[in-house]
Amino acid sequence: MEHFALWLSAFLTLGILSFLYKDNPWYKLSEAIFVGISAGFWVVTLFWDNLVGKFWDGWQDEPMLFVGAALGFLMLLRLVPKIGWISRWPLAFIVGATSGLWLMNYLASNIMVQVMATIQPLFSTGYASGFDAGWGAIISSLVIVVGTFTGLVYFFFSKEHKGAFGGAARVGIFFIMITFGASFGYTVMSRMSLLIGRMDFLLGDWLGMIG
Amino acid sequence: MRQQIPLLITFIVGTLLIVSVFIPPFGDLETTFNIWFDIIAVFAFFLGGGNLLRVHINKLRKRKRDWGFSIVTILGFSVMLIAGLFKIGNPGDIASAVDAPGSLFYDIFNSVQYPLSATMYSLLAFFVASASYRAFRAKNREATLLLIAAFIILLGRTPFGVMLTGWIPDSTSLLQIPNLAIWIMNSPNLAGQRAIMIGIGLGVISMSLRLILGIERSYLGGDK
Amino acid sequence: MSTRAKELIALGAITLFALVFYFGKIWGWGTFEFPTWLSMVVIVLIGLSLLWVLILTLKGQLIERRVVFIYVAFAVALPLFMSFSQKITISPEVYQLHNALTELPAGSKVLISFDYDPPSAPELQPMAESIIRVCFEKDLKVIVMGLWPQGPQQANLALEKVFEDSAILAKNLQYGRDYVNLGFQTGNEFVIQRMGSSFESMFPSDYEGTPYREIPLVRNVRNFSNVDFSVNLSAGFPGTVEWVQIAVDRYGLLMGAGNTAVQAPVMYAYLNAGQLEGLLGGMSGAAEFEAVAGYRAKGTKFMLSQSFAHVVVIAFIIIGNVAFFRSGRKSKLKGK
Amino acid sequence: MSLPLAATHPRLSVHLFFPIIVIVLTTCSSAFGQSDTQLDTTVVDDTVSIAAAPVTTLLVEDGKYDDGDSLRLFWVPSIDDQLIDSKVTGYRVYRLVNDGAAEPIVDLLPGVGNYTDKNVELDSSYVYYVATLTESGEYPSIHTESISPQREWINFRRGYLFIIMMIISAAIIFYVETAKRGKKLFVRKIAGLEAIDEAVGRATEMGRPVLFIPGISDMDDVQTLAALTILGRVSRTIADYDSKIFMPVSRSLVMTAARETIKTSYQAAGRPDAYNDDMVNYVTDEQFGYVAAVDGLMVREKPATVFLLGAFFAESLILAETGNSIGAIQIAGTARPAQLPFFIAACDFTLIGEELFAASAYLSGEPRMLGSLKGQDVGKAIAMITILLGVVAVTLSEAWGVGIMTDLHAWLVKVFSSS
Repeated sequence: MEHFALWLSAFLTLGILSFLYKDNPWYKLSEAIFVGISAGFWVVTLFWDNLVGKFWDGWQDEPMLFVGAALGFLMLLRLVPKIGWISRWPLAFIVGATSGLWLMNYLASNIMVQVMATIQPLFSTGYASGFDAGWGAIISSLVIVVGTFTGLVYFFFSKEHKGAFGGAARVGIFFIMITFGASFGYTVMSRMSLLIGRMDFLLGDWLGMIG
Repeated sequence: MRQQIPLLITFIVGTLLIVSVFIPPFGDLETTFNIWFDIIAVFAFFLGGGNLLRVHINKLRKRKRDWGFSIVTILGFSVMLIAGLFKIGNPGDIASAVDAPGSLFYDIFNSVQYPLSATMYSLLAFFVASASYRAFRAKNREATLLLIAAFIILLGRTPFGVMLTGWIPDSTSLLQIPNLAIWIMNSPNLAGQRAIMIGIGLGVISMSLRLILGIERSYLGGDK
Repeated sequence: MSTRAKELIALGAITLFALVFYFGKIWGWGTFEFPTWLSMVVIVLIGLSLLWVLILTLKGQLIERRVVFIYVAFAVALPLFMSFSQKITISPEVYQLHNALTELPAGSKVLISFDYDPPSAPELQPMAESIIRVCFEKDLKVIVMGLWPQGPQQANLALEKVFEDSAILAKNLQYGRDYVNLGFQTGNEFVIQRMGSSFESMFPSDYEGTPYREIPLVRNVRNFSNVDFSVNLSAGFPGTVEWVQIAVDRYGLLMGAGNTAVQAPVMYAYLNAGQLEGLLGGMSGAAEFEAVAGYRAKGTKFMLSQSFAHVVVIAFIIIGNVAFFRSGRKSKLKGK
Repeated sequence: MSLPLAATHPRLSVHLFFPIIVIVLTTCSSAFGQSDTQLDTTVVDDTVSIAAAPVTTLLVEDGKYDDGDSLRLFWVPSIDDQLIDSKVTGYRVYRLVNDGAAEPIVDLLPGVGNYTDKNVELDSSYVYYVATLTESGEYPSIHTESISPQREWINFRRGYLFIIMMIISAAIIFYVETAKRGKKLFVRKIAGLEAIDEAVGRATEMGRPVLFIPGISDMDDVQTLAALTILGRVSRTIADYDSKIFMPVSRSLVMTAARETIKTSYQAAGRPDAYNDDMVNYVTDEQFGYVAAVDGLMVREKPATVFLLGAFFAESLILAETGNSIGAIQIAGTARPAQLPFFIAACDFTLIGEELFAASAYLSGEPRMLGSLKGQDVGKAIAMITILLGVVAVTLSEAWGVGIMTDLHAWLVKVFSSS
């Protein structure tokens, strides 16, 4: 049984990797297994966690859960062509709630917090020793403020990027590009360790070639 | 009517959730919504799972290209369903957690789904390399900046970056690549991130308002 | 020969390769390691081939992306066989952890908490293995536990690995007397807090179900004051931050930590404040620890793999730009 | 020696501070004749027992701006609650509901000096006390007075948040109305969106389908909603051009909504018969299982155009690189900053953050929609002015102590931390 599980895992691992060469039956088989098993996995998980865990175990204490269930049921009316349009109601409910929730969340966490965090002194004086920030710190603070400011200029929709405004927008896109480059470089490392883990499985756990 | 009712529901629910932030007695609405959403999602799953089965059964019946793989998908789906819903092989029978160690569900997850998922994820290592090769070219000023930033960060995290600029005296140690990498992460990168995040915040507000006010309705009753 | 035939031959070769080595494993072939000269040859060959790719590019012949994939695969796989190691500069925080462990008198009890799951294993498992190994070499007693559900499983894998070493096996270490796995307990930071007054209240029995009081190693371990040192291997919450704030700050536990590369930078604050007795960060941390401990295992190999992969990515960025400048920046290039 | 140490280590300074307070308080209380002999009475015969002082100055107050569902407790930790080698192992809060029996409600870590009881009801009254826990026993404090939670109808703490929300919303609505009345509004070109028609046209010419991926989040993510609104416009173009679209999704709800969206577009284009439910299919909720299936579809169906719009996670690059390898024109967009660089690297056009949300408005070309974009810019202007003003104010105040600037900065802090 242990041998079987090991070979099965290895077979599927290689099947996925074979996609890098080209699409082939081995990959198709792995993909078909993956889709079937994982869809089943999620039906089961959602069934036990949400339907049983949240609804069935909870409705005695919280009768309002039936509203959720009713909305869910309306969803199923899609299967009846004549009154299928009723299934738009739960959708409308979800869209409304999502919009309302995210509007406030983004206002608070993305706008207010980020603006607040940018308001930092460019330099400050120590109690006795004059400026206590070195030139490096001053430049860094300036870079942050200028970068945030010009980055926002870039996102302006209602003004053409011309003249001084266009110049600022251009500086802004420079900053955004540096940001993208930096986060790309930063992620490369963690991506490699995933592959190392798989290689270790194939060459170590499976074939026992490495320690 | 068919258009008005959904728009009205969206408007009322959206407004209610915005206002609830300021009215303590409505404070639980968010939690309530999340639970309702989860329940609706399960019902929707009957449609999704049903659709998955229908597509593959159709493929099988019409002997479309690759229909053999559809059998595998249907089989996998059914096996997982039966194993999970009836909790086959679970040590504590039906009362135990569905993914208790020792159950069939748990074993299939570990020797099938986990390696598949981890390997698919690890494909990123290859794609990161091919994307770097193809896309990081100094085509123009923007691309050059992207390239340089990525290059410095990458170098700064390898021993070569340390070796390359180790000779730079400590007085200008910022120019040593590892330090430069840290500076880029903490200054220009931070600035760019903030601009993007504030922009996103405003985009979400505007988008949500359009939806709540019914200006944007292409997803529901269509634009006339 | 048609492509189809070539593919079938390749598939056959892979199958044969797998079967041969799988049965080899069962027959006890042991592991493989390139001698230094071979490692050098491999590296030189890879370097030369990259140079060749560069020359091809200069001549205007672009390579296709599958070639890049092959390089990545080899850059990651081959170093796993190499005994040769890159010169590793060892950071002071790694020395610090090693010294803290080796300076403990024989028989001291070391608590190791496994707070991670399989996805972080490539980074943290090598650390776990070498730390446990150092403990056993120095005749320290090891108590493992986990605040993450899959932690104790990872601990068992690490223990199994360490016992593959004949020198360790020869010590004839006994479960329950020389080491013990207390298992997982839910409750995150509250587990740490309660352990401050009683280990037993949190771990009434060990991973295998033996009651706490019947395990000779821990029978007299009431709380942190009966533990001489601890190491936390962490991939997030709950992890090093919680251990430092509760066990270290409140109960004066001596602790070192191993972290994933992503979260290690945050921990330097604790290190500098003296709340941590050493820190291993990511694969390089694991490799450095192995270097200090004087042997090479997974950490070094993984680190080598990672460096190779980085070099390959950097090399292809350079090659890509050469290709671009050679074409006179005229046309928008699209690598095939 | 001890002073700089305390300064660099906040918790330590707290622990130096508490004993002083406690000494002062105990002195005061004995001066008023309230004997604090409790410590003496709890000395137990057992020699291993560890006695500890109870907590002092236990206060209870109503949780402000809530639904009458919280009470807040404050106390000064036990004098024996030390940072190192503490006798105290924690605190246990006891509660008496409507003068009933005392029940423990929570155990807390040492060093903790407050607790919010969120399990209270409007019409009940509550009395609390806190016991100091040691290894050998509990040392209870005096009881609080009886209190009932109060309900507040408006959360005034979030007043500024409300004002900011109103300003931004009002600006957006104002420009929507202005545009409705026929005033022409300028909106700059967004390259990725200009390319959509061309990209769909190309698919038609080549006789190959369009692939649309709405991210992997469910309908409770506003990015998915943005993707669906764009889908509305794109599928309209597709219907007009008589192209083909296929759309594998990883959430059942998204499948339902996407079908509705495409159907509507086909109806609007006057071709309801060309619509077919099979355009949108559910695959699996599993992140990488979905990716495996989409990658397979890409290389088999060879779409000419790929849209990757919505919430993407680690899979972004896998999808984008596969799409690139089949030579499709790719238009991507997400509001997840970590994934944007991968799209920039592998796609032809990328909508960066805010542009994703602006897309459907831009594509519609409807004046009202464009007005909302102009309204967004007002929000940006506010953010930019605040940043400039704030930085100048805090710099002047910190470096030269300009008084009015200190006030301005303090006010800005108050306004922007009201969330």
